[in-house]
Amino acid sequence: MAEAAAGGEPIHRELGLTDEEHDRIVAALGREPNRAELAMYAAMWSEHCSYKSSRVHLRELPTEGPHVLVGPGEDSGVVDLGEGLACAFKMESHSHPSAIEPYQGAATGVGGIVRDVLSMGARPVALLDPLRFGPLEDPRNRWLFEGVVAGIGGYGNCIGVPTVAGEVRFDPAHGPNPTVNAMCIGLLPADRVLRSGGGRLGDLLVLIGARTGRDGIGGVSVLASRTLGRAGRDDRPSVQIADPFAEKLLIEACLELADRGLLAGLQDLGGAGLTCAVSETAAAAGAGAELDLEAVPLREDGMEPFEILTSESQERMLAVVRPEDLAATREVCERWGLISAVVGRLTDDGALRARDAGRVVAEVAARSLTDDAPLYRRAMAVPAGLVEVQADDPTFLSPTVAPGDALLRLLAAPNVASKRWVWERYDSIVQGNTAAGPGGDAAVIRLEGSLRAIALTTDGNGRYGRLDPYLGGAHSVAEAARNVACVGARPLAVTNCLNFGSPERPEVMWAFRETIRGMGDACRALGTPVTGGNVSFYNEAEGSSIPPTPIVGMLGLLVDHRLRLGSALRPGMAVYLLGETFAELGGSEYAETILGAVSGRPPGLDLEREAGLVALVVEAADRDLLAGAHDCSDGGLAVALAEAAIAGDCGFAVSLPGDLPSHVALFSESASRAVVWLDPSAVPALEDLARRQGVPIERIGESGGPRMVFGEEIDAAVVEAAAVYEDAIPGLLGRSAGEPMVRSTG
Amino acid sequence: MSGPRVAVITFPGSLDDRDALRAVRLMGGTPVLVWHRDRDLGGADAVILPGGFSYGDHLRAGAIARFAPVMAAVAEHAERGGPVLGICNGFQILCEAGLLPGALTRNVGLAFVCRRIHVRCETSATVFTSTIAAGEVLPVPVKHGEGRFVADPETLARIEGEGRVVFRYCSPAGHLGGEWNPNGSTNHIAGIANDRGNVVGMMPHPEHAVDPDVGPTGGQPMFESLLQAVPAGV
Amino acid sequence: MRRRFEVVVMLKPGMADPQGRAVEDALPTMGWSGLTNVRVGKHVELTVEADSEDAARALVEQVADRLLSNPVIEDYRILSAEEVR
Amino acid sequence: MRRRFEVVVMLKPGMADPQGRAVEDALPTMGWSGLTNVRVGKHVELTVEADSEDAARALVEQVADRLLSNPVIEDYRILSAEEVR
Ligand SMILES: Nc1ncnc2c1ncn2[C@@H]1O[C@H](COP(=O)(O)OP(=O)(O)O)[C@@H](O)[C@H]1O
Ligand SMILES: [Mg+2]
Repeated sequence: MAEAAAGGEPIHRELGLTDEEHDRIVAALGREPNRAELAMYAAMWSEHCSYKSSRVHLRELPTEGPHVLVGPGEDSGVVDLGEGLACAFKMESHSHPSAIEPYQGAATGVGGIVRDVLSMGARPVALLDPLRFGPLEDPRNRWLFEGVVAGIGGYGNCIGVPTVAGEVRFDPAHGPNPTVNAMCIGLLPADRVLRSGGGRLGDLLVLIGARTGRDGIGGVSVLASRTLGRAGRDDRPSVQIADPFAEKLLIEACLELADRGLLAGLQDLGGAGLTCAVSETAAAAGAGAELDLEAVPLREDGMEPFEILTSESQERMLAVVRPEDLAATREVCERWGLISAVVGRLTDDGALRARDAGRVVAEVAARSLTDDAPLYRRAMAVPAGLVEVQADDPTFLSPTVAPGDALLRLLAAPNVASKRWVWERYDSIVQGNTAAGPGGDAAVIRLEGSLRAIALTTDGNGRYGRLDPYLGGAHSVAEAARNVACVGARPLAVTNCLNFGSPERPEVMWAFRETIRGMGDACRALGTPVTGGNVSFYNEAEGSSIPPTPIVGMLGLLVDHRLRLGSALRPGMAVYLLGETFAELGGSEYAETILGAVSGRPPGLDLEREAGLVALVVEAADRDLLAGAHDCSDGGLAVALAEAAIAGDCGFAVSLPGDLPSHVALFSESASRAVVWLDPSAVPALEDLARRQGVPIERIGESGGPRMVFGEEIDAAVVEAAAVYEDAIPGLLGRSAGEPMVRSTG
Repeated sequence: MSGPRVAVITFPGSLDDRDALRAVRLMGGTPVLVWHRDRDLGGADAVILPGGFSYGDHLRAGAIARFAPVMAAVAEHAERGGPVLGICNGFQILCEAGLLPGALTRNVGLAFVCRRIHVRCETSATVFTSTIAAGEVLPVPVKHGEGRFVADPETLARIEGEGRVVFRYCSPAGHLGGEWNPNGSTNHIAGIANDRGNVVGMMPHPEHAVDPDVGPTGGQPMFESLLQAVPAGV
Repeated sequence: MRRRFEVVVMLKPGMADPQGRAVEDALPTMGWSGLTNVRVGKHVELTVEADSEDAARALVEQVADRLLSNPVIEDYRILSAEEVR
Repeated sequence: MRRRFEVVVMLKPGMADPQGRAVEDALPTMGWSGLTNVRVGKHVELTVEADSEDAARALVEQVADRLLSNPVIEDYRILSAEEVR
């Protein structure tokens, strides 16, 4: 019989397990689980660790490609960059803790994703931070925004990993549910990838780093409060205090261990803590493991076995070490001022057995925790009213605002406006390889000792996801590819973070499935396999749920960083629009900001055209034909050109493409487009290349002068646009007067 | 490698140590790694205390690092007239250790700031600025949360009076003004020297300003000055 | 009536205190021993103008609870209330 | 004998305190008035094992003076010394 808590509710339910899941555990064990075992299963079979609602759909994503060294399933994906170098990268969500303690929640999120990359044996070299908040007019949203940004900077700056790009977008639905994602990229020798299956019989499990406390035991804390007579959830905040200094030492120590060949394996301790790290290590090695809980260095007295087994204390790593390497391993840890403890070893019987004071307190098959986890095919349904919203196309509403005013308003719209306030709080140059930091289409990190460089971006558009999740998923990949191409890099691979509401609601599950379909199709068309990612469900609070918020993190490769493109316009150039503009204002920034409508269908996406545009820009960059490029996304052609003008402090005069109504030509968000500028001498070569690749191309004007001129429609000063664009976010935060805002002049 | 030996100290939490070593190498010096627990400088001719968050910047930036065993060797080296450059966290450590006067406090905006800025060189009378004319403007980056230089009035008057302000934040044209000062530093001070000009501390990062592929180049003349002042093998 | 209050904000017991830890770990290398369990928090002083001591204290409580601390991770206590001119 | 000490470290009077200023500026926007002269400092708690109360206090003085505060910008005071087991 399942154990009942004081209130009569069976404990397993309080731990978030259903009755069927409880029965599965009993079947797997052949008996009732004890408390520690129940805690282990509850943690491992949580949505967060087991992906029980998402796995059936995630399988639809393409994961293979010639460069993929490690696909989904390990802590991070790894792709080959050539010249003996590989890149590990992954994205994750830390939205829930950030909603109640923005600084620490975001900071610990950065710490977690860094350890995912570290556990492959890679040196973390860059961070990106896609963020979503409610509107800044609300003081609580300002508190969340400022706290999250401070937390990301506080952690990244202190561990010496540059934060080089990211995103911030605003939507009322993200007020109660901010979305805080973090992506980390690491570099490692291609022949030294640490995999979780590297351990063998007799290897020691060495816990390195912070002491273990009653941290993040989350749902499992009910075991303590309800059955052990301790106060309860109130004194177990689900937020932890970040210790970036400890993380920095952990990074250096683990990399030194890897460099010296002392590691058979390395695992971070994330969700489900020691239980997850040890069971994965053992299962991957086809082994079992003995754990001695008394050997775990603790931060607090009197911790129960289940607490030690499922604690999610930060800044810890589990190293798998051959017995003969133990002394050297401990010496390295000591030198970096880190505690190390042998907490167990790999055995040959397939069981994960934990002892406390010699007594066995838990014994389960290591594989059972992962392999026996339930798999759900949740019900799906099209959200009520979606068809009507889609039919309400704002493209044909008549404009009420003059185009020049509309452009300035769009430049001041928080989704579009400069995010300098955010990224100047991040060290984006430490490690000395940031060829292009925040502010452009994608960041560029030089590979030391090589001409090669990687390009990094994150993208996602909540309006598109809300109006058509399939297109939302597909566009996030397409925009990322375009951004990477616009710095001259070839898109290589993708990681993602899929932020959604409750999977138990059929509309959410439908949107999730559609998003994955769109993302999968786009990844196939663009040749960018998905090497890993993260699903964050249950982003619901106060009766509101976030819209489907898929975020794509893309990695691109530049063979010669000297050929990288910037998005700052320069005078004396021929300005071209690549791609074709259609009457597509559905879901656009213009529709929301100027027309007040979040409706219609997002722009269509012809994936072959998108791939063609990407190939054209990359090849033109490779052949050094272009002086610069900027993709068209939020706010369309007008915003793209204005941003380039602001970045380069250089005006332009262009005519409007096609014979669309002027506001449509200016602000339509048709996909597969970019503006490029080039020396007039390179024009024939570019036109020829575009023709051969079948990409529509049109010379729309010239750069130069202090004004932005769009035909007869707009004539505005660059400095005026720049002021509006730069001051919008500080103005909303009420800081415009206080802190001096100095524009980059270097 | 044959240029002058320049030591870079790694404290727990140092971050720009590799960058400083790389800059030394790029500029023709011989980089020497020194560990915070070392008791000597490995025979180096000059020493750099790099940027970062030594000991997590807990309590105050540099408060704990100044007790590191290697700091006795740094003090001796400075005493003998050897060149010492503290960059960012290194500057904070030098102040905490009493090798430079004053202190570095929270930026006036209370936020970390990473930005390309300009500094105006105020004196050629230090080992690190001997090839830079007073008034010359250098583009360099800053990245710090505690860079607002403060000192009591007498100390400040002495530093100013003795011409020991090495750099001030300025506009690209060399003008002073609040909008060019990223942290609210007193008198726009970005860097100072000891009375002999062999110990210099500065908040901006010259080591991130030597390679045009990844940043501005305003740090180059500082390394040139240093390498000229300490010929190899002296 | 004007009173000067002091508010102490510390991380809840049981929560990791990286700052205290870093200080504690560094003490022996500086030659100090016998110092343990270091915790570092915030100390805020402020002057309150209110009709009565009770009203002043109620105001400080509110500020401490809602602005100076985040009750999710921190506890606060109010130390003293000294009358000032 | 084990004693628990509390050390308060505040910026010297007259030193600009941007953190205190920020708190003070935030107060009216949150609807509170009558609060002035906000200063933010550090509060450190630590346990000392020493032969006597005097020895313990002398040790804390040293640590407060040399490590916990920077005399260029800060003052410290030792608040209390409570015996603990
Ligand atoms: N949270 C952030 N962290 C770092 N950089 C950011 C952040 N938000 C925006 N940026 C940077 O600002 C620039 C503009 O962002 P965005 O408008 O999202 O770019 P795009 O439309 O090209 O995807 C990019 O370089 C981006 O990396
Ligand atoms: Mg872009």
